[in-house]
Parts: sequence; C-alpha cells; structure tokens
Amino acid sequence: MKQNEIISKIIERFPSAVILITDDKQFSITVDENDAVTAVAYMQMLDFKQLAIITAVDWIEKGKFEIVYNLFSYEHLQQVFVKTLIDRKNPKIQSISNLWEVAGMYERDVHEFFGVEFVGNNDLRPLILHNWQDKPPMRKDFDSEAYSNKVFGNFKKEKAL
Amino acid sequence: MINTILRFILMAVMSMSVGLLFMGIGRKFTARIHRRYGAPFYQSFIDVIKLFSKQSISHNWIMDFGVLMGLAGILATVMFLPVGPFNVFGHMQGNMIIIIYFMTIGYLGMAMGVAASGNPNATIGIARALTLMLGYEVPFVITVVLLIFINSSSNLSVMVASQAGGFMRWNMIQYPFAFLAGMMALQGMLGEQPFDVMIAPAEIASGPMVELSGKLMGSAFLQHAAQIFLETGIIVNMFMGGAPNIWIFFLKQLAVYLVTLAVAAIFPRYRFEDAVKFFWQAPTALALIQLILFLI
Amino acid sequence: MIMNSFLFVFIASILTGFIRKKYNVLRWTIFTFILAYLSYMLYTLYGYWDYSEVYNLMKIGGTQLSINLKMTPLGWFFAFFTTVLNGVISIFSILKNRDEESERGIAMLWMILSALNIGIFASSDFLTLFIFWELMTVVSYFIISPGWTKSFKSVNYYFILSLIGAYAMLTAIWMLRADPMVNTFDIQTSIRQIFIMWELERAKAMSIIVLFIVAFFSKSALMPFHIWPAEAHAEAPDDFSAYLSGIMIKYGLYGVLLVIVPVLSFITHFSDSTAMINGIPVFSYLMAWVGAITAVVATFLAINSNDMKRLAAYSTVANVGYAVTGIFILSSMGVAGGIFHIVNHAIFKSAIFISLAAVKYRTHEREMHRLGGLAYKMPITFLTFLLGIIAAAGIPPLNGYASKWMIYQSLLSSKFPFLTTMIFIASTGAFMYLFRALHSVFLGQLPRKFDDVREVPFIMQLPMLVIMGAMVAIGIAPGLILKPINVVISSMGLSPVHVTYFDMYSLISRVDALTVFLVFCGSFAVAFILYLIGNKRNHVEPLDNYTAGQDPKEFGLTREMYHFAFKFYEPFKEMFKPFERINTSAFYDSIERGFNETGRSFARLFRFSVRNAVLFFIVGIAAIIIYGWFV
Amino acid sequence: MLLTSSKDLKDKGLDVVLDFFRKKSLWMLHYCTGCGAIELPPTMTSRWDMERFGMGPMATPRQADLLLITGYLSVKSLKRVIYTYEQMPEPKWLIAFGSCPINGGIYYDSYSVINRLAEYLPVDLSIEGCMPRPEAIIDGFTKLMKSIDKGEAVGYKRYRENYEWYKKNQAEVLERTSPVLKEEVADETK
Repeated sequence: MKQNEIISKIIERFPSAVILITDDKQFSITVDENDAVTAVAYMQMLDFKQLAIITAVDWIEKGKFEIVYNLFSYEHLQQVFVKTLIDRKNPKIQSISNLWEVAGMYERDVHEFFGVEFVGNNDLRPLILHNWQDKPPMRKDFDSEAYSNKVFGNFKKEKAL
Repeated sequence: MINTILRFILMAVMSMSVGLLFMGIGRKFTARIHRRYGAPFYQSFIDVIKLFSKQSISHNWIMDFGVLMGLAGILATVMFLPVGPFNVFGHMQGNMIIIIYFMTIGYLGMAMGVAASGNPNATIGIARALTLMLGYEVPFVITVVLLIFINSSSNLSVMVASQAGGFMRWNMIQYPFAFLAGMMALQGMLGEQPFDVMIAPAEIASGPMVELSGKLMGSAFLQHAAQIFLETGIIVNMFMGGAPNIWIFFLKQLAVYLVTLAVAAIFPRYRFEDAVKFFWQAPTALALIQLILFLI
Repeated sequence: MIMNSFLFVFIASILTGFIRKKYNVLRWTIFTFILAYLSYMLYTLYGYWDYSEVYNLMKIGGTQLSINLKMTPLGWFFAFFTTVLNGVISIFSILKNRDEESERGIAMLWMILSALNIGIFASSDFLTLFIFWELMTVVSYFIISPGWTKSFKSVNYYFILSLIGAYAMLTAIWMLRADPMVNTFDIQTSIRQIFIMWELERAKAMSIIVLFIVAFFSKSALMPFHIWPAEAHAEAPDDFSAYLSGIMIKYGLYGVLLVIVPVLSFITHFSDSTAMINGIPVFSYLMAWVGAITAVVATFLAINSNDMKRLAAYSTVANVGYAVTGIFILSSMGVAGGIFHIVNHAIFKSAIFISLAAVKYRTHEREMHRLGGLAYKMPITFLTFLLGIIAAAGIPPLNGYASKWMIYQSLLSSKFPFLTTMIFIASTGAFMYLFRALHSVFLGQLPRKFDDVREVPFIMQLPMLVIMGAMVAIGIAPGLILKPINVVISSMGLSPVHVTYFDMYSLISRVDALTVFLVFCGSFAVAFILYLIGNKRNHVEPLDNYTAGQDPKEFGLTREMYHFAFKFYEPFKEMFKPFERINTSAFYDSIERGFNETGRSFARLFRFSVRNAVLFFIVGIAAIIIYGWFV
Repeated sequence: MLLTSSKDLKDKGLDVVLDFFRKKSLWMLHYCTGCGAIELPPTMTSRWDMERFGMGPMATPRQADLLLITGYLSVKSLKRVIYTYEQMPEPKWLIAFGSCPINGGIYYDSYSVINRLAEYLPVDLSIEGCMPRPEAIIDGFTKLMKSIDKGEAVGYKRYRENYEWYKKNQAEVLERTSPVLKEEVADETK
C-alpha cells in the first residue's frame, strides 16, 4: 500500500484523527486519549508489525503528557508515530502489552521516568534507576542540578582526604 | 643420592626459569610480528615475582591443594625429560609412557583447583580443555607410538641416540608427516591460537584462571612455563635429535616454541568442537599416513 | 573343607535371616566375620595345589555327575583377593544397611554369593563351574532388584544376557561331553582336547571357543553385551555395586583365563596351520580388538552419562576392555598385565563405588548435577574418590598406572600400534569423564540443602582408608601383587615377568615405581615451598566469585545456580549425533519383549509369573543338589 | 591532594624491593563504564604499545592490579565498581580516567552520574581530559609507576584505614530511603 492509501484508511476509521505527513516514508497520527489503544491495534492490523518504542513527552505548559507509539511496517516501508495527549495530573492510559509482548518493557521504562500509569500492565517495577526515591526524573519540573548538588555534593565535602 | 637431589632441584629451577625466559622472548617475538616494541624479555620473571608478592584469595583448601598439585605434576614430569646430556635419573630417563601419564596429573591438579573455586567460567574452561585434550592426544599418541616402534624403545634417550649423525638423520627429516602432526598437537597442548578457546578472556573471563590470584596465579604461570619447557623438549628429543649440550637444546626448544607462536600470531580461534574435529582429521591423517608408510 | 565352609556359610546365612530388623548391625557384622573366616580358610589353602574335593551327586545314563573342587593357583588367587576385598566392602555395609528396608534378603543372599564366588574359582570341571555360575547369576539377580518389585525392568537386561551366556556355555559343555574325543567334564583335559580338535576339526573347535567366548564376554559385558552393567549397577544397592563392579564382572575374565587363554597359547606355540599376526592367532587378535573397541565405546558412553553410578559402570566396562586387550596378546607381559589390571580395577573401582555410596548415604541423591561441593563436607570420601580416579585414569603414583603400563608394554613389544592408540584414547577419555564426576559431585558449589551434611561415621571410613592404603601401596610396590601373579602365570605355562618389589621390567623399558613416587613427593615439596614463600592467602566465601561486578546475593543467585554440572560435555556429545541412531539397548529391549511374551504365555499355562518360574528353577536346582548329596 | 599520603602509611622493608616489580608489571582491569574505553585499544596496540611497560589487560579483578574507571560512572555502576574493587587482592590501584570521575564533567548536573569518584573509592591517579589522548594515558601510567616506586600510591591502605568514611559516602548515594527534593515536591502539589 502506498502512504496515501494507508492514510485514507485511517481517516475512514478515525475521522477525528490529526495526521501530519513528514515525508513519503513517515507520518504521525494524533488521536484522542480514548482512541489511542484502538488506533495502535488498528495500525498493527495494517501490517505495522514492529513496535520500535513507546515514549512520552512532557508538555508542562499544557499540563499534558504526550504518549508516542513508534511503529514500523516492513511491508509498506512506512514509519508512523501514533500520538495521544493525556492529563498530566493523573496520567493513566491503557496498556498495549497484550498486542506486543515487548511493550510491557517499554511501558515499565515510561512509567519509571515519567510516572505514567499503564492500566493492565502488572509488572511496572523500577527498571533502570538505582534505588530511586524522588519524583520521576524526566518530568520537566524535576530539577536535576539541585538533585545532583544535594546528593553528589558537588565540591561540598572538602573535608578529610 | 645427594647428587640426585641436587640434580632434581637444578632441573626444577631450570625448567621453570627457562620456560619463563621462553615466555618472555615469545612475547617480544609476537610483539614484533604485531609491529610493536613489546615487553622486555625478562618480563615474565617480573610478573611471577609480582604475583607471588601479591595477596591471594582462595575459596577452600582444595583450591590451594589442586593448584600445587598441578605445578608438582608438571615438575615431576620434567624430571623424566632428558635435556641434552643432563639427566636426573640415569635408568628411566625419558620413558615416554610415564611422561604422557605424568603430564595428566598436572592437568588434573589444575582442573581440580580451579573447579573448587566454584566459578562456572572456570569449569566451562576445564570442560573445553579436557575435550580438546581428547582431540590432540590422538595424533600425538600415534606419533609417539610410531617413534616407539621405530626405535623399539619407549625411551627418549634411545630416540635421541638413533638420530645421531647430522641434520639429515633427524626424525623431522626422515618422518616429516609425523613431525607435522606432532607440531599441530603441540599447538593444542600449549593452548596457543587457534586452540586457545579454553582461556577465551572476553567470553569466559580467561576460563580456568578466572579465580586465581596472587601466588596461585603465580603457580599457574610457573606451571605453564614448565609445560612449555617440557613439551617443546619432547618435540626436540623426538624429532630434532636432542642436543650435545644443554645450550643447544635450549636453542632448539626456543625454535620450536617460536614456530608455534608464529602460527598463533596469525590465527583466530577455533570453536572447540571444530578444534577436536580438526585434530581428528588433518594431523591424525598425517600421523596415520606416516605410520602406514613405516609399516609397509 | 571348602564344601564344609560353604555349608557353614549357608546355615549362617539362613540363621541371620531370623535376626530382627532392630539388630541389623549384628547381621552385617556376622557377614564381615564370615568373610574373614573364608579369607582365613583360603589363606591356609595356599600352596596346596593338589588339594581337591569330590562329591558325587547322581548317575544319569551311566555318567557320574559330581561336584569337583580343586585349588589351582589361578583360582586361588582370584578367590583370595575377591574374598578379602569383599570383606573390606562388607565393613562399609555394616552401618550403611542399618536403616535399609530391604536389606534382610540382601544380607542372606550376599553371604551365599560369597560362598558361590569361591565355588566358581575352585571348581575343576565344567559341570561344577556351570552350577556355581548359574546359581551366582540367579542369586545376584535377586540382590540387584531388591524388594523384588523395584527396578525389575532394567535388571532384565542382566538376566537376559546371563541367559544367553548360560545357553552358550551349556551348549559348549554339551558339545565337549558329547564329542568322543573329549568325553569329559574336566577342564584341564578338555583344554588339551580342544587344541587337538583345533588341528583336526577346525570348525567344531572354533564353534566351541566362540560359544565359551559368548558366555564369558556376556558376563564381563564386552562389546555387543556392554549395556547391562549400566542398568544393573544403577539399580543395585550402593554397596553391592562395588562388589558387582569390582568382582562379579570379572568372572567372565576368569573364564577366559581358565579356558580360552590356555587353548590359544597351545595354538600359538604348537600349531603350524593357524594364521598368525605378530605371533598371535588371528582369532586372538580380533578378540583384543573387541576389548579395545569396548574400551573406547564405553568411554564415550560414560562421557555422556549423567547418573554417577551409570558413569562408574561404563568406566568398569572400559577397564574390562583394557584387561581383555592385554590378556589376548597372550604374551606373559600381557596376561600378567591383564590379571594385574583386574586386581587393580577391583580395588580402585571399589574405592569409587564406596565413596559414591557414602555420598548417597548422606545425601540420598544420584543425579550428579544436583550434587556438588561435597569435598568440603566429606574430606575422607573426597580423598578416596580422588585417589580412585587418579588410579582409574592411570596416573603414576597409584596402582592403576602400573597395570596399564604393563598392558602398553605388552602391546608395544608385540608391535600392535593401532591397539595401543585405541587404548591410549580410551585412557584420555577416562580422564574426561572421571574429572566430570569429581567436579559435579565433590567440587564446585555446595547446594544449600547439603549445608549440614557430615562425613560418614568412622566404621564407614575404615574401608575407605584401607582401600586408599592398598592403592598407594600397590602403586609404590607393584611387586606385592605381581609376584603372586607370577606364580599364577607360571602355572598357566607362561614364563613369569621380570619384577622386583619396586621395579617393573619389560623388553623395551623399565620403571622404578618407588622413584616415580618419590619424584612426585619431591616436586610437591618444591611447589609447596614456593607456596609458602608467597604472600598471605585470604579465605573468601564460595559465592564471592567473579560475577562481572554483580553482587550475587542481590541478584538472587543461589549456589545451586552457580554450579556448572548439567550437560557438561554437551557440545562434545553433539559431535556424535549421527551415531545416536545405533541403539543397542533398543535391540535388547526387543529381545526382552520377546522373553516377556513367552513368559506371559507360560504364565497363562501355570498361572505363575516369570519371577515365580525363576524361583522354581532355583528350588529345582537345589532339590537336585540335595538329592544327589544324600543318594 | 590525592597523591600526598603520609610516609608512615608505607611499610618498610621488603616492599621497597617488591614495589619495583609491582610497578613494572601492572595488569589492569578496565571497567568500561563510559566513552574512555575507546581510547584504550590504540594505547594497547601497535601505535602506542602499552605492553612495553609490562602492562596488559586482564579479564577478572582477581588477576588485576589496576582498576581503570574509564569515564562517567552512574550510581548503578558505582555499586558494581565498589564490588569489583573489593574483590581485587592487595596491593591494588585505581585510576580515574577523563573529567567525569573527577568532577562530573559534562554530566555535572545529571541525577544519575556521580561527580567525584574520590569520595567513594581511593583514587590513586586521575587523568584529565575529555577524552584523554593515548599520550596522556601513557603519561599518567608512568606517573603512577613513579609514585608506586616512591611508595606514595597507597590508596588501598587509605581505603582500609578509612573504611567507615568511604562506606558512609557510598551509603549516602546507594542506600537512600527518603526523597531528596522534598520541598519542591510539596510545592508542586500546591
């Protein structure tokens, strides 16, 4: 299928979706929070078999998190970003770990660094950070430098050795 | 009696120090092949002294005992090697069957010591080494049996005596296929490339040596040195006509050792199943050809 | 005197059956004393080579059937060392069987078996030999399958192969008896007659020899019959495995030495019309090859087995292979080396099996990969096993090497390059599987569940110490055993080998075992001095290991997980994948099925199972013997 | 400051002789945490040839004398480095490599990268640069050899003697139980 055929199919299925074409190999779809999982599942049905990554963007001014699903199709040689905006105060979204097994791992990652809750994923243990007690570090309101100064005591411990 | 004890101690010291010297020269040699400057030729002595001066760890008494048994086994084997005119015991000098079997106790000791450390990397290395041993023993044993048959004696001194009278009388010229098989087997015995898969450093963290430290590592080092001395010595006695004095003997040993290093410097590593298959094909065939030629 | 002692043992064994389970220790102590008595009895018989006993049973069709017992040097030698070794093993059994369920029957049967054992070695005609042989088979059959219900299937191999051997032997004996030239059961006469028959009727003599070979090889588990020991040893009681492997498997070799070797040496020396290779008959050469191939095949099977008793059983088969190769070389060096190896193997394999039995006594575990690290808890057992495998791999200061050296010397001096190579390969392989057993059971990480395992009690350590002492002593002074062996092979018509207590000589070299031992001690001293010079050594915990920086406890790594023992030589096994289609046990399985079907149809007739039929067979034989006794 | 240790830390006697052999045979374990590891292959191979000083790479901490921290060190790897360092038998030395282990380098404000390695482990020598060139590395190694010869590089003794101090610093980053930036979290909820 060509890119425009895919896009027309998507519009047919999700009339409210906002589609942004980057070039002839890449485009993005922004859908409603409620449609997000359906959209990803639909894309999987359209032979977008590879889930490259799940990530999140912190739009602190808008008070939103943007969850981005990065999909790729070897059949159509197309890359697509399925995006959705969710509330920043109480970030919750349905898990897609039943569609891709690997999604569970990406969701763990996003959960650890942004604090997004994935409903339906039972395994959201911390993955990368060591013994993390503070708020999720990738949020824009987390002050990394203050943290670093406080914990690693930048030149504050001049005593002794 | 006192004489024998003195010769015994001399032989022990000589085998280890000459082996270390060979290792140092070998390192320089390999470095020059790589177009490097390389470590000084006495580097191995420094390494050993440093290792003995370091503290070491051990998990239990079997580890210490095993490593000591490894060194002792190889040293005991060296005692039966005729080094030119220098003999520790007159009467059973160079009995090949004793040498082959005595070598095993060194391997057993080392294997036991490192297996007692409880690190699976060490045990994997040992499993590979033992499998490889089953590989290179085949061509080596055929070669040894052939030479025993030629001389009607399992005595290395007799084999040396039969090669007296110039270069053309050497077994290496007379039985070239057997010599090739023996050299390939030597490559495996010394664990040089392409047969160094048991000590693969990046894959299984240097295999058997993974938990050895300080003086235990030093003992392993000395064992390897004595092993180089022993195995090159066997080849020199079997194929290169021994030597009239010990210095020429050392030179011949060094030549053999440098040949293996030259091969090692340009080869990558075999997987060990493939190494065993290789040993059962090319060198075994060569040794068998020589044996059949002899029997005909 | 011999028969009276048998009666005494028989009655004693019946009486011990009445001892209550509470006093198991008493029963096994009596067993030990009976074996001491038997050993003493044999000791007093030494040198009386014309001593004989005859008990007439009955006349059938004009033939006097009788039990003839006679002490020959060969028989005495075997009888004495097996009985002494059995006594040593029985010390181990005293405590081992204290709480066993099914031991009552085993004690009784084993006592009878030790008497039958002497009977086999003392019998001077084929009929007596056959009677004792079969009784031994049946009795041991019931010991191997304790409780009569467990492990019945695997023991069937043993029974079927024994049956094949028995039929072959009976046919051979019948052929000899029916032949007008021979017409006797007497072994010594028959041997001479077989040789004459070889010259006159080659085919008939050949078939008799082959039948005997089948009988003996099936008992000793040579090549086509090599699978029963693995099945039987694995299921037998642990202490009995030592007896089974050390002694019982050697009956076939005794038969070879008794019948085949004299015939073949007659042929070698006096026959002009026989094809020879390097001075031995072609037939003998082929049999030596059977031994060598057995050694190699059993070695490869042992490398791939995961059960420690199976591994040891295959190792036994391999060692029998060496001995057979040596014996069929027919030179005095070869035969002496073969007999010497039989003795040595009995000793070191008892060491291995006893230490494995000690491990099982404490851990109740048989699969090697579930064990590990027991050396730190059971040092004496570990040392026994270590010395056992050093001897088994033929490494110098211990006994196994002396006999292997003799076998090599015989092969080399008789100029058999390929046989030598085969034996060498088997020997290197032996090192592989023995180290695997050593590592998996005794080294590596100690599983948590064995944290409170202790060393076995002193009474059980005692036989281990005795056996270790014997291994070292024979290793230093091979003359201790080789001098009696010289008497044996002289009586077989071979020239004695040249040996002093410490030195062994062959045509092409000489070994001074004491010097070899001292050299090893000296080298160890040198290594130890170097060790003392070095900086201090710190003790660390077993799990404080190189783990690429990861703390094992935090990672959830347990000691069991960090013990590499399962599928130890898997890539090596992969290399032999094409050969896996050749499946000997499937063949025997089909035979077993055939037997079972036949048995079932019999059972339909008699409403008895096969086992009951076997029982009837014993009762029948016993009835015949007792009948003959009184009539 | 790091290299000035008091003379009384040093053992007298045979160590003077043995230090000569120790400095001539430094076997190193490079813990490839960061980008610095890429500078080592050229240092080892034909162009700069580290082996002429008797140095060489080793596979496990048991055999090594020298631990190289090549580049930034995250909190998670700090734990592994400490475990590795404690597994090495004495005498042992530690080299901090590049700017990051000295003061955090370009990661000075990162929430997951430590700023000063010397607070957690006794650094015997620091080689600065981002990244240090092979010449700088070799210069650093020769300096370390000199200080070993003088008996000044005794980081392992310092570590042994000030064990509690080091452990306290390590625990501060590794075993935290409460959030660090508490007030700001409270601010955000308002």
